[in-house]
Amino acid sequence: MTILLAEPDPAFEPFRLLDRDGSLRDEAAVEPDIAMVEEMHEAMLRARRVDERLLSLQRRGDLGTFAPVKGQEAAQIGSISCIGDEDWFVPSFREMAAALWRGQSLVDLLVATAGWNEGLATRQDARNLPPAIPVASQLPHAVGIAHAGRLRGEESVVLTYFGDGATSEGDFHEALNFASVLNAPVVFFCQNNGWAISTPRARQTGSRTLCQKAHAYGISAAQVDGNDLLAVRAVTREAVRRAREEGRPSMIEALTYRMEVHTTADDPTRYRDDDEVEKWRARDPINRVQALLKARDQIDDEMIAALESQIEDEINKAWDDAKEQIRELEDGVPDAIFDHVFREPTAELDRQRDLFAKLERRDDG
Amino acid sequence: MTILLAEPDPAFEPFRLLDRDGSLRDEAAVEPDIAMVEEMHEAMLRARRVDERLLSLQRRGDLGTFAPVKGQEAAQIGSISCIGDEDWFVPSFREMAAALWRGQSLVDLLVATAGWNEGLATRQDARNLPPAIPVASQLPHAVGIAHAGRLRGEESVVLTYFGDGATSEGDFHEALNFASVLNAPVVFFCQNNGWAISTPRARQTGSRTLCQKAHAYGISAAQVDGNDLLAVRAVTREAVRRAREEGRPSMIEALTYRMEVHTTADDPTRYRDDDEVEKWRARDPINRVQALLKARDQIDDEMIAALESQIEDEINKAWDDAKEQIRELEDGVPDAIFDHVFREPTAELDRQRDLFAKLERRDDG
Amino acid sequence: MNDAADKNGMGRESAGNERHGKTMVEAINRALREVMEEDERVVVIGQDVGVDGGVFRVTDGLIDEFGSDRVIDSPLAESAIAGVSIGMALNGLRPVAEMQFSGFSYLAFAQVEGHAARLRWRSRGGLGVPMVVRMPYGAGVRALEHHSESREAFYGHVPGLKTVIPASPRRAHALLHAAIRDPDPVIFMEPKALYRSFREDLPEAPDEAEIGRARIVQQGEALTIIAWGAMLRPVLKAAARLAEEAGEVAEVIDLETIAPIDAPAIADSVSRTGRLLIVTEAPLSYGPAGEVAMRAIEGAFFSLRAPICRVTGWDTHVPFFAREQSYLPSPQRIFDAARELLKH
Amino acid sequence: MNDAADKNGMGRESAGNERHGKTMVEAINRALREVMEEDERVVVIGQDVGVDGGVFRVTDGLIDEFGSDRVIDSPLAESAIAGVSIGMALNGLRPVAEMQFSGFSYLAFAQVEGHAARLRWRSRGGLGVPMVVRMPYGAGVRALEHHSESREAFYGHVPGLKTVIPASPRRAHALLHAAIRDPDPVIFMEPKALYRSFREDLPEAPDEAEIGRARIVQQGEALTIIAWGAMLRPVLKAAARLAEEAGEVAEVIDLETIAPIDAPAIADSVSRTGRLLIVTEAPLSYGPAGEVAMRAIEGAFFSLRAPICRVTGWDTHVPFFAREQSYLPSPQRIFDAARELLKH
Ligand SMILES: Cc1ncc(C[n+]2csc(CCOP(=O)(O)OP(=O)(O)O)c2C)c(N)n1
Ligand SMILES: Cc1ncc(C[n+]2csc(CCOP(=O)(O)OP(=O)(O)O)c2C)c(N)n1
Ligand SMILES: [Mg+2]
Ligand SMILES: [Mg+2]
Repeated sequence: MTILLAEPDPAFEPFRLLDRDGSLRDEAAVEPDIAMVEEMHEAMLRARRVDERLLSLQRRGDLGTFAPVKGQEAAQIGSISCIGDEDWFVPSFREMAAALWRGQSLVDLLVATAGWNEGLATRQDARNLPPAIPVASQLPHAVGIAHAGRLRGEESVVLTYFGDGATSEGDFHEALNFASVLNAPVVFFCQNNGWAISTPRARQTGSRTLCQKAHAYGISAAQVDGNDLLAVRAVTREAVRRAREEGRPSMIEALTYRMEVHTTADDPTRYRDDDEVEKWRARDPINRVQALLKARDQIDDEMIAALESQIEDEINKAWDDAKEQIRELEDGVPDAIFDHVFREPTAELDRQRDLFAKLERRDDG
Repeated sequence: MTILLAEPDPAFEPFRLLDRDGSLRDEAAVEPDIAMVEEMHEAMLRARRVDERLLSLQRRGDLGTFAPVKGQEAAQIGSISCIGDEDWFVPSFREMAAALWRGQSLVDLLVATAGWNEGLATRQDARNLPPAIPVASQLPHAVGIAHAGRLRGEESVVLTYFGDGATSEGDFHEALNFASVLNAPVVFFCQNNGWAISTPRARQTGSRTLCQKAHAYGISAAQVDGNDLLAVRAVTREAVRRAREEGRPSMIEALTYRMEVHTTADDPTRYRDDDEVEKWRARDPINRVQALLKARDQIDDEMIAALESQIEDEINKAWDDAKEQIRELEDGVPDAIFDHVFREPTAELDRQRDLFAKLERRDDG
Repeated sequence: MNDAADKNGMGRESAGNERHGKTMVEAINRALREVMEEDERVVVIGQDVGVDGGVFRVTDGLIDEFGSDRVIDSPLAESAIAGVSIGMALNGLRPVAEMQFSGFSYLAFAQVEGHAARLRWRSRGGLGVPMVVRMPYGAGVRALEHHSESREAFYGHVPGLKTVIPASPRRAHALLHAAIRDPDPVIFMEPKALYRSFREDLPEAPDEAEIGRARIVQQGEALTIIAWGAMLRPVLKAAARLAEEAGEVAEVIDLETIAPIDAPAIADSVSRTGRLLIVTEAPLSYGPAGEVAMRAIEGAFFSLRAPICRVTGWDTHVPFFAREQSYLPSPQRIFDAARELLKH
Repeated sequence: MNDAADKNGMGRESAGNERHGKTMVEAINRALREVMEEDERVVVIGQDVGVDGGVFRVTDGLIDEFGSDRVIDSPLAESAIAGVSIGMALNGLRPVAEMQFSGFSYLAFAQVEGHAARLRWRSRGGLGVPMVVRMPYGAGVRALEHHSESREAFYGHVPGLKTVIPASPRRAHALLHAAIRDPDPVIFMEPKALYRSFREDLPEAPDEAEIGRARIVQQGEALTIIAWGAMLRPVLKAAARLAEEAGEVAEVIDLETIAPIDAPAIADSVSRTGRLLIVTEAPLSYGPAGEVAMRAIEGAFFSLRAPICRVTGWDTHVPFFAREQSYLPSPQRIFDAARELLKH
């Protein structure tokens, strides 16, 4: 009759649609919207190339620290493609692919990564937040945004991103609990990429799955193959629908892998084996979509090459523009550090700004 | 095949042994250790009377704010009786019944509640922590104590208490996750008394049961009738055994009820109905044990009356002693506020103490 | 003291059945009610702020008037209360979040420091976080551990935050209006020792209150005494005695806005009086007095005739209530310090 | 500067292939290794401190030597890292917890303020929390947002905590030994700009270091300059230029212990020099300079010949790295301020 001390639940079964060779697992079930898949494929490829460029620019000293996205393109594009302009994108710090999809300018990204605050200038109406560096700290914001939208009579949904490591932080839990109690229309999208810097998923938490944690708050959840673009999109669409139509939060755990360094300050050879990386290389999310599109005769190698070179041009152009903008910033007034601390500068800040200007003049003279 | 968005788990079945009329639910299964039940009954009764006295002393201005225990005696005594001197008691702020069981002096309790820090003087070797006021903040300590004990080769177990409201705090989650990852021998004992000040359990969190939250960390858990002394003890013993022998944490959710004000600063008529209180009065944990003992011919009304008067004497004596001690403290040096900030007073604190003494002398003169 | 206090906008002691005017609790409640009536973007969120009306009754009745959508009884989680409020502010609302006691606000500090104070700056002005975080603070009400701290310096030291402390019902009313109107995050610390200790009549429309301005409570020439919150009352007592016993009239300034600090007001007064005494109930070391002193030094050093003096709490925790008064600056300590200063 | 720095125990710049001496990272690593060898109660806990050796390599190799029981790779949860460490300290261990960056330490602040700093006091001496919380802090390494703050004043303002900042490899080595030996909680803030910027030879046995004592780095008569952590190097640069260009020799003091502050050392120096300049990279308002200034005023007011001056960060967030140097006090700003002081 009674369970004395009930054991934790069994594992979830991760949801999959696309096999590694690009064939659909259940051909009959879901015929994908091929135009959409093409668009997503392009976005994934662009993100991959931008990532590589950022890395090489960083390595030669032109850019500062950043967190590469390589390997997680399907998780990000498959999910972000499910929300619209009226919805909100609340990222963590590794969501470059999703941010580009949402219209983030590549030039701004480069300017920010080169160490200029101006690169994060945010359009007031864009419904995209800038990156949140403190792990899990953005999750309560997502709940508040969603709740405010609901109170103001909107149908908008909030899609927020975080990693496996983030699920250990108090803010993750407090946010999920609030979302459940408030019925906030939030989709909590976890990119479980296996590692939080050097901490493997298995040492991060004792639970069998991360999405199981949602159940602790009465939130429904799914585990999904995060390198399977179609599966990610299918699950996210359902979660977005529930949020929009039923006002219910959900959590999705996308099983994926960080192929690169944690950030450019990291050396992953200290904590993980090449074998593991190689195993995941075989599950590359871009290859899988390309295989599908090829199987459907939607692309061939020539078209891919053309796309690649178009992306390269875009990136070259963006970097040229960014360098131009950086030169202008370098020639500009350094007292921009006093801007935007408050909407209206306070008398005290103006005093400090004046003092700063006086000192700068002295430095020059 | 695949669950797209899995719904949260069903509720647990709370564990019960003792029916409301004092009869055992399954006579054959567990014949209680009657001597132990008598001891626990006495402790519950003592806690109840101490609680009442504290309240009346507070109401007439002799004591400060405190959090009454009334209604939760079985939850506390049934659990605390499962650990020994080598184990640790890590309370929250409402564990007066458990603290008395662990040897807390009634005089000290009165002195502390009268506003004197001296009442919390802790014996270095007692393995009982003083109350932790910030909700859930004691839970990580429990994990650290347990882990240290394990590292030092001890077999000791840590039993820590918290409320339903505490399960919303980040510290609760971080502590459970750590306990799971470290395999710390901790029993997390939740007294779900239905309310966190004015917040009912249902608005505190969306999960069906609180102990379900433990599963999110791979921790086994049980819900138990918290007003059923025998059931609480049975479940806690099993959890303590697992912690000690298998080095595994568990969580217990005891369903109980706070019969009194949240603290003496609270007015529960603002947020809850008398009906609810009356419903729970019928489930009084002390009545239930007394019914059992009477059914077993272990006590009668006369013996109860004798016990009551013995307890009253104890309390009277303790209050007399406390008043005596308070008079001494009042006559003592007020610079005790500088004691114990550090083990060795710093030069700076000594300077401040001297200044204080000088000012005091001036005040007198 | 009653008369002096009255003259100086410090209201009168509430005594017996006297029911003139409003307590600070009532004044804050009224300000909340007024802004919620006039601006439907304003929402209140916190533990027990709804049905219970707040553990100090500051939000009493709001849920009946404005409903549970706008008066949100939250789960027990300070970080999320702040973080969810930040989200609501980003999406068009004007949350007024309550920390039940300032001693628990540290749980929300990472959200406040890391996001509320930074989002406008991070987004180069694109986003803003118009929110108020209310919190009762300070000693003197016989409370439990963690319920009596005074740590305005923590908030004052965070760029991007404004921190305000009212010292009377009328100022609380005016300042809370200003705080909620402010487009940026404001930490609104309420000296709980003053919640019900005296009453003041409130004007129909709230007084104008400018965040960032100190307030001269009593003009004088002998020395400048700067305080805020609950410390203003022992300061006025000491000042009254000083006038009576020594014929010396102190200038008493209510700093009111902790940050951004009103440096000109400090310098101006000290350059007239030549002496400065700062009174706070925070612990001594790295407390707020140091900043006030530096502003006097930077703006009026050559007028100083005596060492700047501070009367503060000690570098100890606030003792349990039996010894609370030994921790707190008393009128006597303030009086003595002023006398000492006047010897120079 | 190299020579001056060398003479003053500030080591020499690490340049090219030169491999004499140890960096601060190596010095801290060595101190940890030594105490762990000598005292098996010492355990290290934090994110990535084990297999990875810490994101700055401060704990490099410790897990190989002492095993994963004593070098604990923790989940990503600052509050629990502090709280679990408190528990371990209560049960006989001596944890050295790492916050990966001081900017994330606010998540643990409630545990540190509410328990680490209070348990001895709360239990009237029955319990104690001998733990060290290490955290890299400060700007100057081209890091991301939240990775460059300097908020020692927060910790300095908490009774029951000691807060220490080493300014060189050798001092780091000595002070970490002292911090771990201390029976009470010590916040050990590591200026990450100095982690690898210069090297110093370490003695066989660690130098004696007394927590609570400031250190005269350079004796002088013209003025007193007080700084700590990474600011000591621009201060020494400015002082060298001052000597060269103006023939004025500054007394340079490394405060080293933020709390409890060494008031006598401050008063003593200022009473000899009559002038005080304080340099910190924290934001101006309510920053640590105010406390240093008050100690000079309380102990040496009548020796002061010029207003106490502070050169600090601004009341802004630390800008992204392209403008980081505009935020930080530079040798030029320090030099100018000193010249200004010397005009009086
Ligand atoms: C509160 C906080 N603590 C520590 C860090 C340092 N840090 C940055 S990313 C990271 C690991 C995050 O892991 P995960 O959540 O899995 O995201 P991933 O990096 O894998 O995308 C850590 C520890 C931080 N940014 N914020
Ligand atoms: C961190 C923190 N926030 C708020 C409070 C104020 N407070 C004291 S008890 C309490 C409710 C606790 O509810 P629960 O955990 O269910 O325990 P119970 O009081 O029912 O025993 C609150 C909000 C506190 N002590 N600590
Ligand atoms: Mg990860
Ligand atoms: Mg409760």
